[in-house]
Amino acid sequence: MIRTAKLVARKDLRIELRSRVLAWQVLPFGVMALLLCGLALGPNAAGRSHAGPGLFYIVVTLMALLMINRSQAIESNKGTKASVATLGLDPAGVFLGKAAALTLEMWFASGVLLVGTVLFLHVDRAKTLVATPSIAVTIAALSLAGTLYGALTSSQNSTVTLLPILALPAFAPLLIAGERSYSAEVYGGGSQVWWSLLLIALVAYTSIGVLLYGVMEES
Amino acid sequence: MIRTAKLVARKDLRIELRSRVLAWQVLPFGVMALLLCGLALGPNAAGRSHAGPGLFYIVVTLMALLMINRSQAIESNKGTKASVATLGLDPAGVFLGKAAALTLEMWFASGVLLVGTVLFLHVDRAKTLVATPSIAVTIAALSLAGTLYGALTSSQNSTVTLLPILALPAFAPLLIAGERSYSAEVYGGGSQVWWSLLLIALVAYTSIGVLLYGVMEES
Amino acid sequence: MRASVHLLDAVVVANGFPLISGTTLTIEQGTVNVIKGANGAGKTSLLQLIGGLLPLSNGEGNVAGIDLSRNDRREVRRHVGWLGHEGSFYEDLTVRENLTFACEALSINPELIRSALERVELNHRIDTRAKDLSAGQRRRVGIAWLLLRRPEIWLLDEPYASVDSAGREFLENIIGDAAKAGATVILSSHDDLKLGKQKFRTITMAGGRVMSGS
Amino acid sequence: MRASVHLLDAVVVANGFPLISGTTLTIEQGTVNVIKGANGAGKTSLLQLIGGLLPLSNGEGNVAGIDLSRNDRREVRRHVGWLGHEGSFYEDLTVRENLTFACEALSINPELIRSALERVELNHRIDTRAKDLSAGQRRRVGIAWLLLRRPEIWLLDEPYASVDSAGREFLENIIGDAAKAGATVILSSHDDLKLGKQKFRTITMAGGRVMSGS
Amino acid sequence: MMTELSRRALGPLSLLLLALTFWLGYFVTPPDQVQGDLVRLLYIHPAMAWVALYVSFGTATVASAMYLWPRTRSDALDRIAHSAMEVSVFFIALTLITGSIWGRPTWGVWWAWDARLTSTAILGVFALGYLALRRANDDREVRARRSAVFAILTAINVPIIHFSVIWWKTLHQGASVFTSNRTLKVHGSMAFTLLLSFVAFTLTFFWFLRIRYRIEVARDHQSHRKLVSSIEQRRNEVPAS
Ligand code: HEM
Ligand SMILES: Nc1ncnc2c1ncn2[C@@H]1O[C@H](COP(=O)(O)OP(=O)(O)OP(=O)(O)O)[C@@H](O)[C@H]1O
Ligand SMILES: Nc1ncnc2c1ncn2[C@@H]1O[C@H](COP(=O)(O)OP(=O)(O)OP(=O)(O)O)[C@@H](O)[C@H]1O
Ligand SMILES: [Mg+2]
Ligand SMILES: [Mg+2]
Repeated sequence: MIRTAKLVARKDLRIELRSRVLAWQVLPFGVMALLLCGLALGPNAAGRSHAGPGLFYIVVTLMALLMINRSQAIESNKGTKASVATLGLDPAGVFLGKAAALTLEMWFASGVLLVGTVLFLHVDRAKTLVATPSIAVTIAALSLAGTLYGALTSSQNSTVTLLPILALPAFAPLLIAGERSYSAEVYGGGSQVWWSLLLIALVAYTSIGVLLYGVMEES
Repeated sequence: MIRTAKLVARKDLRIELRSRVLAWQVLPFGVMALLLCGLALGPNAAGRSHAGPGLFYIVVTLMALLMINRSQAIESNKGTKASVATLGLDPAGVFLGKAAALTLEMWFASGVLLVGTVLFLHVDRAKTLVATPSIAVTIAALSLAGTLYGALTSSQNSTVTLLPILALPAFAPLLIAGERSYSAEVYGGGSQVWWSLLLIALVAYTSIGVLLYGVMEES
Repeated sequence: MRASVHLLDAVVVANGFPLISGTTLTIEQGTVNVIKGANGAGKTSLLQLIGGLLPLSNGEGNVAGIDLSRNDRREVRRHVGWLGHEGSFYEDLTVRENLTFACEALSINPELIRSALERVELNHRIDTRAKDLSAGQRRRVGIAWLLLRRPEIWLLDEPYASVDSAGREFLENIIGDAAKAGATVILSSHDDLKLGKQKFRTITMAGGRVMSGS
Repeated sequence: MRASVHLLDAVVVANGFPLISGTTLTIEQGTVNVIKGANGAGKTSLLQLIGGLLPLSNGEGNVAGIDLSRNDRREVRRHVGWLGHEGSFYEDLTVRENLTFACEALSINPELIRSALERVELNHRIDTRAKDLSAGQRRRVGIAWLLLRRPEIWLLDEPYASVDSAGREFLENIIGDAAKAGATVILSSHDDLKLGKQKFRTITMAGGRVMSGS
Repeated sequence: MMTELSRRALGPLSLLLLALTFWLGYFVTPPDQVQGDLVRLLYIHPAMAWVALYVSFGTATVASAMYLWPRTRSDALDRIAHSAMEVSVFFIALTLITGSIWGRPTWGVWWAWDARLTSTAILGVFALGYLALRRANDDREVRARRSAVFAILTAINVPIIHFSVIWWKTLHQGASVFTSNRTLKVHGSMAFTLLLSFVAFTLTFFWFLRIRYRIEVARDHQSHRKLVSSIEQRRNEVPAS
């Protein structure tokens, strides 16, 4: 399982490095979306309100949706599907590998986005630094869940549009937990419950993925 | 030109009716995203603040991005491209047709979304009704611009991720104008300047599209 | 006879790779031409160049009287019919809807669709979406469209691949008819063709250029 | 001889259309089998059913000792090698990277890749991305992979289409070698095959079922 | 001869004027009563912004429009547009950085939702988008056409964005906490230095543009040489039978 996971993760990261979709397309989109959200809130509210963490997570979600799409698009070519299917890869390994690659990519992306959040939305820098563990865990959970939902929706052509509706309800609690614990670091408040929620989600999605990814993969 | 436009628009709408991507996938996503944005703002703030119009437009933008992708994905199949190319369709007509189909679809979608905005975000119903002309014009401008940017990014596989970064900066002023004039109807304020900005954008995008769509289409 | 295609030292480059590496070729109107060559020799690329589907990087080209280097590729495309590997038109539309769309685009009477489909023996799948067709059926839709369109220049990329023996037979007839009606047919193939009594010229390619055209 | 494939009244339905309409077939291990039939007869579907790429809707099926109706399709896939129309593996990776990935997945020594590519005469394009290959070159990558993989059951969907004459020759040799080594080869084709001295059985399909298998 | 001379002089002259600007800015002009030495940013920031937005976007737009016009189409114009956009990204980054450095002590924050700042950022994304679009297209001609169209689209967007952001700002109820008083009293040596900085940075822009353009030409030459040899190689591919 671990061997397969490594193999798949390496392959996904290599394809990403080759195509630079994250660096050149998704990341600038994220920064832009952050600016837009600031715009939508109105010029004054954006800076003053405590919306920073929330907006950060909205944008992370949007970027995650794009990256999940990309992660599944790699696999969904008709010829690719058939030939990879006959490799008989361990589905649990595939799941872990794809989720790991996605997590790494999203960590990188959200690192850049955090800088944007601190600069544009005036969230405290030092406190944001303290919040990074919770952010990292939230993003790992999002990536795990996203990989699962990505596989669910990876039929032929409808991925792009079907994914969001399925994934968003599942993302919602993660987003709330992530946002709450980030906000708690920055503006005060308890974050214990949110941490436990995140960890439970992490464990739950990992085990569900390991157990059930194979069932979904069946074309 | 008009004949081609009609033909293309009819074809796009028929494919949409056949696949129901809008009704079953994009629309639920929009409603879902509206709820999420409400959540991110915090349970009480969403209702009280004046964020309704802004959130409405953020969600409209996201849906527009998905629909533009879809509109281009229809054309970007390798075999489709070659065989449609040999039809020698008038590019200006293709542009107008695709933009018209997209506008109709987005009008429908934003109609549903407006109901959601009124219900979930407590924006005044009657005043929203008064704002519909400005919303309709904004969405037409978004669709025209989106069709152009969609064609720009319709290479092989990178559409999904390249489109947002190219289109969002151009959408930004339209969104501001739309949001401001909607807000002006609901919360008071002048909307004349915004109207003129929207109309200028509408004319500018239409003429650029008619003139330059052919240049981009060249594969 | 009027030259339908004329290339002079034509070069086509994609990603820095020379698909066509400087080739000279003249094809006369109303002839049938079969391009042969090893895999990767550049047959598909040559057809795409002639059809205005690939840009000329260097050299000169003239198709149906239109200069390829002057970027009039859209103009060229109006004169050619294309049958490629990947099937034609829109995957989500049915065979009938696809052909109707194409007919309306070129002001062809849509009532001819039925008879064209009959000729390629696909009438029973007329209401099937293109994506549900089998490999050979996709080809047949493409052929039906060529029948309706009657282009000046027919570009067929391995038309015989995936087509069954009955299909090959009527394809031969169709090609013969087209040539007789004055159209120029250029096709690539790995098979030894027996185009009936139809005379044809064999063009051999290797390394991105035409080696001989006897 | 052990039966490698056994189908009994097998039915496969997609979108309400019966791709396979109840067919019975036994294929023995170590044989070469050529499926023939008109376009839309169900050849591709039959191969996909045997390879575990399509689910059995009705009837019974057993491939390499594994029951198809018990949803062990992943198990089946481990035993088959597939060569389809659409090329193999990842379009953004090079030929070498693709084959390395596949080799590592199945713990095959990646150093064999070079010699496999040599056999299919594709060494000069080893660092080309899969999406830039020509139609025949894609096929060759797929064949190289089968050579590396040495599966128990070879499923080849029109392997001769788009392959040049040199390619057809080595393909024949490869198929012969595989059969000799005990593998079962099932291929579909519209061409009249001359598989050298290799004995083969012709299976004729029509209307989604096997008509005769002499 | 004259053009040759001006070509050679461009680099040294830009450096000289830059040095002069810095010297005047640092040592000659007086510090401000309110802003102190921070005011010295006045001699680099506005000029950088001017170059980043107007000079480079202007150059790229004109070059792109001329590329699209069939009569004036040439690869050189495509290269100029590309180079100008790349240099623009560099200057936009500098503008944002110097602006932020200025903003931190004067406004207390690195970034404010001010009209000009917002529009600068949006234009920065446009420039990045332009470069991303170029990367996404392999085919030379398609790339040139598409990026030219994109540059034109950007050009019509510049005024739209400009006005929308200004109106957005001014029409919004409530005064911004971050409003800065940008009307500095400028006279004497300061005015001269300010003017000089504009000239210096504009020249620097064209100097950079030329360097960038020549790199691009060299790259094209190199790829042309490579192409010639790969054509040769391809022609000698012999059928293996
Ligand atoms: C990240 C922050 C900033 C950005 C993106 C930015 C951007 C710009 C831009 C685009 C211009 C226009 C150049 C022109 O119209 O010629 C400009 C001019 C100028 N900026 Fe900034 N700026 C920033 C921060 C600041 C700060 C903090 C100050 C001083 C308190 C400042 C003072 C000026 C002045 C004095 C000018 C020239 C006069 C004028 O046109 O108003 N800027 N800046
Ligand atoms: N998803 C689907 N939905 C409906 N019908 C389908 C679907 N897939 C295939 N078919 C139909 O099933 C029939 C068999 O298809 P199949 O691809 O197996 O034929 P084939 O024998 O391989 O033909 P060819 O020689 O053209 O490749 C065809 O008539 C095709 O139209
Ligand atoms: N986009 C591309 N980038 C780089 N190389 C390419 C690209 N497209 C094709 N090639 C290469 O160009 C050569 C010619 O391709 P082409 O498709 O014209 O060959 P062909 O003669 O049609 O071959 P086949 O018989 O296999 O169909 C091949 O070696 C292929 O690898
Ligand atoms: Mg080919
Ligand atoms: Mg088939």
